[in-house]
Amino acid sequence: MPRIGVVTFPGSLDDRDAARAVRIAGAEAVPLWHADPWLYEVDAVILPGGFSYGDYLRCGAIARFSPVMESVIGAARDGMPVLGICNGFQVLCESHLLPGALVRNDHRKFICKEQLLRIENAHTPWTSNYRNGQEIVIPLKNGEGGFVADQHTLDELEANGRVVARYLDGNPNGSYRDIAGICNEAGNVVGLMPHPEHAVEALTGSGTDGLGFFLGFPPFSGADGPDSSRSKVESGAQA
Amino acid sequence: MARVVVDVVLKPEILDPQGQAIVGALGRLGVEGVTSVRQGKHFELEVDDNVQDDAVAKIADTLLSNPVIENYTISRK
Amino acid sequence: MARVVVDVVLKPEILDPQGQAIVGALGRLGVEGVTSVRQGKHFELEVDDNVQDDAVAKIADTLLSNPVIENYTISRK
Amino acid sequence: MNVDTVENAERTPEQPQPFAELGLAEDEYARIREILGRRPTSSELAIYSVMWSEHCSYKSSRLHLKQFGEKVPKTDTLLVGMGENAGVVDAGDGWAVTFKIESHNHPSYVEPYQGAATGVGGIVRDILTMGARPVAVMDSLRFGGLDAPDTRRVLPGVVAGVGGYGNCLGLPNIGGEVYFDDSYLGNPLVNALCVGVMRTDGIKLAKADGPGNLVVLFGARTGGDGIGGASVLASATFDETGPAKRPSVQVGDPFAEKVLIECCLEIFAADLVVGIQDLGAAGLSCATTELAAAGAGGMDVDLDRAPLRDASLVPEEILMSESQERMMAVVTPENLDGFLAICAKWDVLATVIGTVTDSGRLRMRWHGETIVDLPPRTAALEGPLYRRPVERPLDQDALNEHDGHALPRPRDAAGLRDTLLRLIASANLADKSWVTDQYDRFVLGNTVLAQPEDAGMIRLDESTNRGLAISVDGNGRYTRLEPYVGAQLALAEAYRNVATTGARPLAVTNCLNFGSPEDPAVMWQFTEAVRGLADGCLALGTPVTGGNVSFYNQTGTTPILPTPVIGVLGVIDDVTRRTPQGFTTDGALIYLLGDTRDEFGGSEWAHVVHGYLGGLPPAVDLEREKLLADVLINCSRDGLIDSAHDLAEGGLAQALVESCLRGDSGARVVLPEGADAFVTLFSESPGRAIVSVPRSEEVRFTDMCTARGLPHVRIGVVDVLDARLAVHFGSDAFDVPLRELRRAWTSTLPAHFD
Ligand SMILES: Nc1ncnc2c1ncn2[C@@H]1O[C@H](COP(=O)(O)OP(=O)(O)O)[C@@H](O)[C@H]1O
Ligand SMILES: [Mg+2]
Repeated sequence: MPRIGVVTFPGSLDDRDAARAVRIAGAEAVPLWHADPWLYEVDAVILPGGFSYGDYLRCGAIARFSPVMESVIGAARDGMPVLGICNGFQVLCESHLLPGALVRNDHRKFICKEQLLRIENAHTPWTSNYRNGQEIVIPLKNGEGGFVADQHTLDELEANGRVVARYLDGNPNGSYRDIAGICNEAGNVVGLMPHPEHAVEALTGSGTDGLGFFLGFPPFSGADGPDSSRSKVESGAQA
Repeated sequence: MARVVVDVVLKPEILDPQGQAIVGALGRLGVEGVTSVRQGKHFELEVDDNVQDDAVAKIADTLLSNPVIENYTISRK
Repeated sequence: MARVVVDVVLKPEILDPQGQAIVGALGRLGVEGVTSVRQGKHFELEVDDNVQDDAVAKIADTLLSNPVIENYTISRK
Repeated sequence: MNVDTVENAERTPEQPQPFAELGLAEDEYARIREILGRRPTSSELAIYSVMWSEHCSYKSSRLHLKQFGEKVPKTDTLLVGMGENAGVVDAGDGWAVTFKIESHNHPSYVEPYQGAATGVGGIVRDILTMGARPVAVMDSLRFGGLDAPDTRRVLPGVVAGVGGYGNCLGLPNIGGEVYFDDSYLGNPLVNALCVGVMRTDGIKLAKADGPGNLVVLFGARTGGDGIGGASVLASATFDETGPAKRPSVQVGDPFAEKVLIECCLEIFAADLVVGIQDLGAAGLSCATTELAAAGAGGMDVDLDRAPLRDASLVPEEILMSESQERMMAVVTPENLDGFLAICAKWDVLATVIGTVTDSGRLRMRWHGETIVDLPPRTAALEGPLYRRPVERPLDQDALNEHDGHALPRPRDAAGLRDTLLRLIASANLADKSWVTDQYDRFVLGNTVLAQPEDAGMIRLDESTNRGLAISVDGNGRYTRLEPYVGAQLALAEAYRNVATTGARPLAVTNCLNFGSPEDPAVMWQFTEAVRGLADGCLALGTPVTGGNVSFYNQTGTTPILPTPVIGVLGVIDDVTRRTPQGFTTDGALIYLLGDTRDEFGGSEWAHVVHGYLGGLPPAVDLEREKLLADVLINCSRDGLIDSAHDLAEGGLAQALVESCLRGDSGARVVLPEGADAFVTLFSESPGRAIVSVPRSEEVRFTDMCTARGLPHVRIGVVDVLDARLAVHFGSDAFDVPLRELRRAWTSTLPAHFD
C-alpha cells in the first residue's frame, strides 16, 4: 500500500480531510509533525490547507522554516511527489519549490464555493488520473488565493505545461491567467489552490471529482522511493 | 502631487497576534536580539498638493484605522 | 535597545486590491485629491543595540517580506 | 504601586470606593460589606463588580429563566442540563453532543471585525470546556436597514470577523441568519453558536475538586483587553459615550485558540484534568470563583504567577481582564507533568497559579500579601436577584388592533408576479451567499448539509453515519407583536427546519436579545418571551439546555425589536437519508403540507410592500408542528420524498423559488381550487412545508399523511428541463424564468456590499 505523509503544522486545518482522502483512495495516510524532521519513508507528501502559524504575516511564510519542511524540500528536490493544497501551495511558493506567490483575493474577501476547473496537465503524479482538458468541480476556499508571478515566469509556466489547473466560469480570486495550480519543472511538486480532499465522498463536500488527485500512486516514476521495487506510473512527468 | 505615508499600529495595550507569531518564528529560526515585534499597516497615498494634513488625518481616522484599537502617524515623503 | 522599522510594500507591478478599495471608498465619502493608495505592512522591531542593519535586512528578506512580490525599507527610529 | 490588601481594608473601613463607577448599586455594595464583614479590597470589589454584573449574574433574568428548569419535558436525552457551560445531549451509540449560542452584540458595534471574531472564539471555548471537540459553528446576525450607511461599516466587518475566526479554527459554518431592521441600526445582533461532540464518558465539568489539586492557567497571556468589558461594555448602553471614552475591546488570536483546542483535546484524551473552565467575560474573576464554588469550596491563588502581556497591569486589572484564548484547569499533582508536557508540545504556555482548598474561601496573594479573601459562592452563585417591574407596553393594544387588513393586496397575475419578484429580492428574503460564501463549510469533511439548506447537518460517525442537525431562528417583528407567540414561532421554525432535513429535534439553546431590563415594557416582552419559550419547549418535548441573555440593546431609550433567537439540535440515525431542499427529480409531485390561513401580521409582505407592522403574528400550533415533524422524519427514513423545505417568512412563494433555484429545476404549480392566490402564495402560517414526492411513492406518501391526519394537498410537479416557475390559479397564470428569479434573488446583497 502506498504511504502518503500528511503534514500537520500548528494551524493546519484540512490535515484530517487530506488523510481521509488518502485512505479513501486506498493508500495509507502517515501523519507528519511540523517539529520533526522525519518523513518515515513515505512515498509522497501532502501539505494540507489551513492557516499555519496563524498565517498572520504572509501565508506559509513561517511554516517554510519548520524542521519537517527542510526534509520535504530535500525530498522534493530528489523527486518525491509533493502536493500543496491551498496553504500548502503557499508554503511551497514561500519555500521556492514553486515560482510565484499567492496574494489577497482581488475582491478582498474570503471565498468558499464549488469551483469549476480544467485540468491542464494530466502528467503529474497527482493528476495522472485525469485527462488533459477534463473539467472537474471541487471546493475552493481561501482569502489569499490570487496567484501572481512576473510575465516571464508566467510565460515559462505556460510554455512548459506547468499550469496544472485553471479556473473556469469566472476567476474567483484574481489569479493571473486564471491559474489554479502549477507544478515544478520536474512535475513532482504540485501546488493547487482549490481543495480536492473536500471532494472525495458523495455525501459530503462537492462530489467525488477530487478523488483522482489521491489515486496516482504507486509513486511517480522519477522518485527513487524507499520501496523502489514498486511498479511505476507509466505516464511520469514530462518536464 | 505629494506622497503621504500613514502608518497604523495597534495601541500598545492591544494584543498583536501577528507580531507574536513573528517573534515566535524568529526564535525558531535562531535569530537573536529581537525582543518584540508589532505589526501594523502602512499606507502610501498620492495626494494633490492642496491636500492638507488635517484632511489626511480625517481619512486616517475614519477609513484607515479604527481609533478604538489603533493609533496612526502621518508623514510626508 | 533600539527600535527598527521595516516597511513592506507590494512591488508596483503587483495589483493591490486593498489600496484600490480605499480609493473607491474615498470617492464614495466625497474626499477629493487622493489619486492612489497602496497598502503595505509596517513592522516595529525592538532589537538589542548590537543588532546591525544587515541582520535586520536578513530578517526582512527571509521572513518579513517575500521578494517575489514585495520590496522593503528599513529605518531606525 | 500601592496595593489594597485585606489588612489595609480592615484598617481603613471608611475609605471611599468607586463601586458606582463599576456598575454596582449602593445596596449591592452594602451587601458585599456585609458578606465580608469589612469593606472589600479593590481587588475584591473588581471581582464582585464583574460577577454581579447583569452579564454574569443574570440578576434581572434569573427569576424568569428558572422556568426552563421547572417546565422541563420528560426526556432521557439530557446528560447535562442548564447551569454548566453548555448542556449535553445523548446522541446515541455513546455519542454526546453539546451546543450553545451566545451574543456578542455591543462589541460588534464598536469594532465589528474583532467583536464578531471574539464572539465566535468565546462560544467555541465554552463547548471545548465541556470536553467536546467543536465540530461546527453557526451565526445569527441582525443589522440596521440595508441602505443605512452604518450597515456598510458593520456588516462587512462582522461577517469577515465571524469568518476570519471560524475559518481559522477549521470549523465549518453550517448555517445561521441575516436580518435587517432599522431597530438594530445602533445595536446589531451578533449571536454565535457552536456545537461539539464527545463520547458520553468524556464529559468535563467546571469544578475545582480535591483539596491539594493544582490550579493551572494556560493559553494566552493576560493583557489589558476589554478591562471592564463584562460590566461596563456588556451591561450598560454606550450611546452617549464619545469616541474618547470608548471602552477597550478584545482582539482575538484564532491561531492561539486552534492550538489551545488541540492541546485541550489531547489533555482530555489522556484524562489529565479534574475540572476545567474557560476564561470569558470576567476572566480570572469568573474562572476562580466559579471553579471554587462548584467544587471543594476554596482556592488559594498566587496572582503574581499569572503570565502577563503587559507587566504594568495591577491585580484589579488582571482579575477583570478579558484577554481571549485562556483556560483554567484543575490538575492532580501526579498528572501535572503529563499536563505540562502536552502544553509544551503545542507551544501553549501553562502556569500553576494556585491550589484547591476546602477552606470555603477564595484567597489571592500578590507579592506575598493577601488581597482577596472571600467566600466564592457569594460571587459566583449568590449574586443579586431582581424582580424588575413588568408592564405591558402602552402601545401594545393599538399595535395589535391595527392589523393591516385593509392593506391593498395584489389580485391579478401581473400583480402577484411583481410581488413575488419584489419579495425575493428584499433584504430579509434575498440570497445570503454574499455572507455565507465567506465561511468555510467544508472543513473537517463531515458537513452533509449547510447553508442555504433548512438546517446544517454534520456526520458524527463515519462508520455508522449517525449525525446531528441544527437550525437557529428568530423573528423580532413577530415577537414585537406578541412576545409569547413570537418566541414559540422562533422555536417552532427551528424545530421544523431540523425535522425538514430528516433529523429528530431533541434539545434547545437560546439567546435572548432585548432592550433595557429597567424598562418595564421591555421586561414585559422578556417575561412573555421566556414564558412562551418554556411552555413551547414543554409542549414539543425539547428541553432548554442553555443559552444567554443580552440586555441593554437599545439606542437612547428605543429598544431593539425583542429578539429571542432559538437553536434546535436534532439527531439523525443515518445521514445518507437526509432530505435536501432543492427540487431535483423530474416529474416528482409537489405537495404542500399543513394549513394555510390568512396571516399577514408581522409578515415580510406587509413590511416590504407597505412598511407596515401591526396585528398579531401567525397562530402557532405546537401539536401540529410535532405531527408535521413526525411525518417529515418518517418520509426521510422510508425514502418517500426527494426534497423538503419548510415555509416561513415569505410563505409558499419564497419556498418554491428556493427549492427551484437550489435544485436548478423548474416547477409547474397549480394553486388549490378556490383558494385565494395571494394568501396561498404569501401567507406566513407556520406548521407547513413543501415536499417533492417521486411518483412511485405517491400512494404510500398520501396514505401516511391521511393516516396521521396531516393536511396535504398536491400543488404541482417538478419539471427539471423547463427552466421556470409557473403558477396557475383559477383560470389565470404567471411564470418566471429561473434566470430572472435567480437574478432578483441573488443581486441584492452584492449590490449593497461589493
Ligand atoms: N449568517 C449566516 N451564517 C450562515 N448561514 C446563514 C446565515 N444567514 C443565513 N444563512 C443560511 O441561509 C439559509 C436561509 O436562511 P433563512 O432564510 O433564515 O432560513 P430559514 O428561514 O429556513 O430559517 C439557511 O440555510 C441559513 O442557515
Ligand atoms: Mg429563519
